[in-house]
Amino acid sequence: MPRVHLMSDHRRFTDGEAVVESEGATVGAVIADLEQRYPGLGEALTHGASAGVNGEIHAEPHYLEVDTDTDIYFVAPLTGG
Amino acid sequence: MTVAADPPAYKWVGTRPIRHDGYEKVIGKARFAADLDLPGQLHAAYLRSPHGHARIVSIDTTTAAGMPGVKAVVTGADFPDLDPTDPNFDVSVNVMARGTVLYNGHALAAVAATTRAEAAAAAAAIQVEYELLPVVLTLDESTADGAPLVNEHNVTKFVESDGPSNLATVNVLERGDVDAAFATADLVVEREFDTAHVHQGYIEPHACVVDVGPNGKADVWASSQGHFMVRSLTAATLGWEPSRIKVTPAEIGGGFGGKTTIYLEPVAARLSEMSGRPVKLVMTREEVLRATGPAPASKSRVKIAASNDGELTAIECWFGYSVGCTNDFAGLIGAMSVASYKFPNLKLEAVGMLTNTPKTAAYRAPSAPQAAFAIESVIDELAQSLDMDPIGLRLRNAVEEGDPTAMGMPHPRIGFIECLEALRDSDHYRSPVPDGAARGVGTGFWFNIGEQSSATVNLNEDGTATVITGSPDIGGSRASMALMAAEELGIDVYRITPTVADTESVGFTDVTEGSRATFSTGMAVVNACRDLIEELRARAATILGVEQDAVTWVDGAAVADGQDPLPLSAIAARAKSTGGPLTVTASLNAAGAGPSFAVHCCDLTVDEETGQVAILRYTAVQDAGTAIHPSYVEGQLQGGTVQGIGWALNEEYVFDDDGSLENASFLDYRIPVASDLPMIDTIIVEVPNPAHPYGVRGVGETGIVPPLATIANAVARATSTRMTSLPMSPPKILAALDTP
Amino acid sequence: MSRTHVTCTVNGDPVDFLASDDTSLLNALRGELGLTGAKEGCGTGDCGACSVLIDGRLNCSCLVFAPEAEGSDIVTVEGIADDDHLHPLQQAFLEGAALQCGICTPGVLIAAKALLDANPDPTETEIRYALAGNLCRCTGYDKIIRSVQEAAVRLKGAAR
Amino acid sequence: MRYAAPTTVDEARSLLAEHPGSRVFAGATDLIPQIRAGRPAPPVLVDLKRIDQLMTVLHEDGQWRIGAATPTSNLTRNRDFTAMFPGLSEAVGLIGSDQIQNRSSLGGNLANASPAADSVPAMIANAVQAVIASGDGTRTVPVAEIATGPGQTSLADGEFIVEFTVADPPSNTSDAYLRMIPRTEMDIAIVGAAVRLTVDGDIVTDATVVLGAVAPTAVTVPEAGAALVGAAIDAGSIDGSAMDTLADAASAACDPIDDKRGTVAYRRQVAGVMARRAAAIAVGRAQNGV
Repeated sequence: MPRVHLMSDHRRFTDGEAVVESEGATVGAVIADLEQRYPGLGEALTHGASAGVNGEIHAEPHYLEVDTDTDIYFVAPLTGG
Repeated sequence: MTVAADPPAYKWVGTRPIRHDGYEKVIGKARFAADLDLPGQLHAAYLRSPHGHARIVSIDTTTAAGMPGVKAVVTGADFPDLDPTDPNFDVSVNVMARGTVLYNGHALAAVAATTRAEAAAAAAAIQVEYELLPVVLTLDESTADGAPLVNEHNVTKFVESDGPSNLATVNVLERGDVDAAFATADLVVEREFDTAHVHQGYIEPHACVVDVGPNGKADVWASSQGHFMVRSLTAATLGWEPSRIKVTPAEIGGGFGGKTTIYLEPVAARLSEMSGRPVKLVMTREEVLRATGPAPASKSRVKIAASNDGELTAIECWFGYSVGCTNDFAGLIGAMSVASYKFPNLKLEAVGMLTNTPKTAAYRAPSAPQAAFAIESVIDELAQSLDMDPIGLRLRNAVEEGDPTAMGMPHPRIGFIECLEALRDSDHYRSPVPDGAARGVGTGFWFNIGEQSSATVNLNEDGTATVITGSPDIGGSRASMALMAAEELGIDVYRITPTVADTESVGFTDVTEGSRATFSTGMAVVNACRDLIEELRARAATILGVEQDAVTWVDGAAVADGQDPLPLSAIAARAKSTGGPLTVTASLNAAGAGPSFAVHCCDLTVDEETGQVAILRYTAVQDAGTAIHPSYVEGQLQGGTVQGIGWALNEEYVFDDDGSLENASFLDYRIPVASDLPMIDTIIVEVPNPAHPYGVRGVGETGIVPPLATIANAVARATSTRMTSLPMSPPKILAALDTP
Repeated sequence: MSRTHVTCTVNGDPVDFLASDDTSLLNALRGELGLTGAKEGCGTGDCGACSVLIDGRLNCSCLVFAPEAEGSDIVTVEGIADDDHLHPLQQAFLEGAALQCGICTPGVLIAAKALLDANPDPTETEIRYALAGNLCRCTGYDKIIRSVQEAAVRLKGAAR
Repeated sequence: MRYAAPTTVDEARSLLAEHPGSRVFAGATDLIPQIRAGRPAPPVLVDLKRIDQLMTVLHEDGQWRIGAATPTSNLTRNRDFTAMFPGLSEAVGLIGSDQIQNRSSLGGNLANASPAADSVPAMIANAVQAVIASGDGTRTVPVAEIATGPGQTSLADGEFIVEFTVADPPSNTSDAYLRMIPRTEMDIAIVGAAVRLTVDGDIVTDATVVLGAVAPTAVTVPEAGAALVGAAIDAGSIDGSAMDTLADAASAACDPIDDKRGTVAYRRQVAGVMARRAAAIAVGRAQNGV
């Protein structure tokens, strides 16, 4: 199962857990799964989070495919100057 | 100088041709937004708030509307009110105040007239009744118990909140157990720091010309870092569909992050719509300083633990940023990511607080310089306490590929260690510190970003190629696009014309920000060129009478066994007979931006009787991945460095009690002048980014991150006094030296 | 607002224009004469982007009232190249990557020309002080200074 | 607003008399920013640069006559003037960039009455006199009597400065001007210090110390000058205790403000530093006949 690494800001939904396992073949599916188990988390991850997958940060990762041993790091959105 | 472990054999990439847009710029013909005049054009001017925070009780434009030459007047009532949850809400209210002015300088009306002087006179004649509200200027005022509300529409992001507050954003990152680590540490250093608001300081004031035709479509010529951004934000502010607007990018006279948003275009558009005439709107320098930019002021606390042999074991930081009057500053995560060492225990917290000061904007690596100033100062103090070489301490702890970032995910291939080693081995670092001077070292990190880019490559009938992108060129990116295209196609770089096209002539492209243009747009160019080569091989196969698989592309020509090479120009000349125009477009949403590290070193003297700092020698080392055009890579390093020097030494916003900016001019907002500086030596380290076809990381932002601490660290060693407050202006240094 | 008829020479050409008495020479050059090479970065003489030569002397054209130009000989960035050849400063700036955004470049070129006209062999320090009135925010000045040095060498070579 | 360029002093006088509230200008380096910042525009802008007398620098009969509208770069480029008044030349050479110095003038720098005007302390230290067009004639007053406060002068309506006169300095006399600014160029002085002194062998026999930017107007500090008179010079350096007294007197004479450019404490402390350093330069020049 993909492992989801949460920022501290999002751990309030998981009772403080920093890493949770999840189901899903895409980041969007993972988020939907998390919303079921941790109400509010899916919404928080959909708006205002980017996802780091395989060393690359994706600003809009919804359809990004993941497999069972993928680590997904949800982070605050990045910007630049 | 360039340090590369294994220099790749490129023909064009890494060379230094004269930039394609340079000629127009040295003869004075390059067209910036303020250089354009349209027939029948009006000039516009703003009325801006003289108060730091006030309710607008009434605005009476009657007198102004009747003044000589006046053709149109707009106020907030002429723009739709967006829902406060709309992502463009903050931009919209900054463009034109609705109901409340949130800072001194906030626009609340504008006038279009036959001349600029008439417009300004009429704007000044608009009568406004204000109900003054409490002004919150500093982070401390904003966080104080019972602090007045800066912006009634602010809803805190990322944490649960119960109604409006001054808290904009909270980000927290943690791993391990910092408390336990501090409890058992050999050595702990903790310091508090603060920095002032600073401005990006581009020399070109914001400018645009907008012509709304009778069909309701708007032609916009604007100076910005992204004309598709101008289109979407202008449309959102006007309540229009973006496709009603065509934005043509003018040459841009510097941005540094400050032109990643809009101020003028919806105002000029509405005035043009109302008057039926083109409207030109150009800010004065005073307006630029009062009402655009700046970068946030900050306060921070940094505590780091180390073992006696120099292992960094824990870091705990709090960073506070005053993000201005609205809550759309998205840079705070950057603040917390500059802790580029293998801390097993880490707790980083960053908060954004609202203040009645101008809405902030990105400035190169937004939020990172303030944080690096604090962290790298403490690291330096640890090195002093441990009697370790400052580079040695950093090398002992520097992150490398696979180590976790502050956010947890592992670093990809990065070049921090290579940068540290390059400085350690440099002539500068190996030379003795001059008598009476002191040396400081500091480092910086920035993610860089990817985002969306498009490119079209048209092969012309004469065998030249036009490379069309949507990335405004701020610092030489057109030359980089041409170099990558020349490398791919195998033709002379001067046979390529790189251009930046309007929003109707090239695919959507995100803003030139995040050091992304050469990375992402460059990748789109490379992809387009590779598609073009496929097409050229097919055409060559037709001409040569062979299968496409039998044709390879070698050094600008199609090659098939037993036949003379068929050069690109020959294929181009036969485009019509082989299938028609040779044109290819590529678009992408780039991931895999390569993080970039920089290591700086500075020798300086401090006049202990006046507090004045003189910089004698400066070296900036940075990992570029691959330097496509080394001269412009050096230029980015040098420019970022000098902006950082200004930030460190003399730049600051000085507000009076009502939030009026007292130094809204280049006389008193003191950016460095040529005589303040030595040459800025550069060392380009090349650790290629595996996610880019030429290994590009992007170089625009990281260079501004290290100088603040680099200079503070040198000052600390020169005077035995650690400066924790920026700018380190002469009065502040002298006061610190006199404080026992 | 009174207006004044001004007759002067710009880049070798006799010109005349009508200018509001309160307008700057910079506005007149850009607006009346269409010479938009000189830029307004500040309007208060603090950035040098509007630099021009008036009777051979370096000036901020934003700090000159347009009517003051009567009878004067003005050179702008548009006028420093020969018909076929860039001025050695322009060529050195291109080769030395001394410009990034390019907004300060016209003023810097004019100030550098004023320097080299008066002092063909300036030291680095003299160049830095001569250009202290020209703000550049992109380059950190390094490549500008080097390009002025290079142009000075070439001009001396050409003069021999 | 109307622009006028008279060619005689009398013509300028008439314009000012006929159009009350009008302004004379030379370089306009302060006037234009003031108008941009919203200062009321005068009815007539009287450009003084077409009047020959105001654009002339003459050295005759042991004195210099400097036209009030002459660009300061004409002074810094004048080798004879710079040799005789190196400190005054230094001071005018600090008024802004090269661009500004091709416009700025002694008359404008003085009449604008900025407490931080660089040329003013150096003019006062050298006892420069201002010749003022007044009524139908002229009156001559010491430069020190022109500025009365920030932006305020003793010039009556319709009066303007025509030229400055300054006598050649006695032998073994020289001057120096130093200022403190945060950058190296393009700033307004936080502190300025002019010192003129005369030496006789290894003794200072006369000294004048004038400070700028530390009070509403430039201030002469007699106690600072007195501290140097009689001081011994050893290997080119003035006796340290005399220099300490000088510095203390300079600091004590300050009546500065806190503003965006500097603090009271900073100005006071650095005034002593600048005065001491300027004196050290001036004594070297006086001894070496520079």
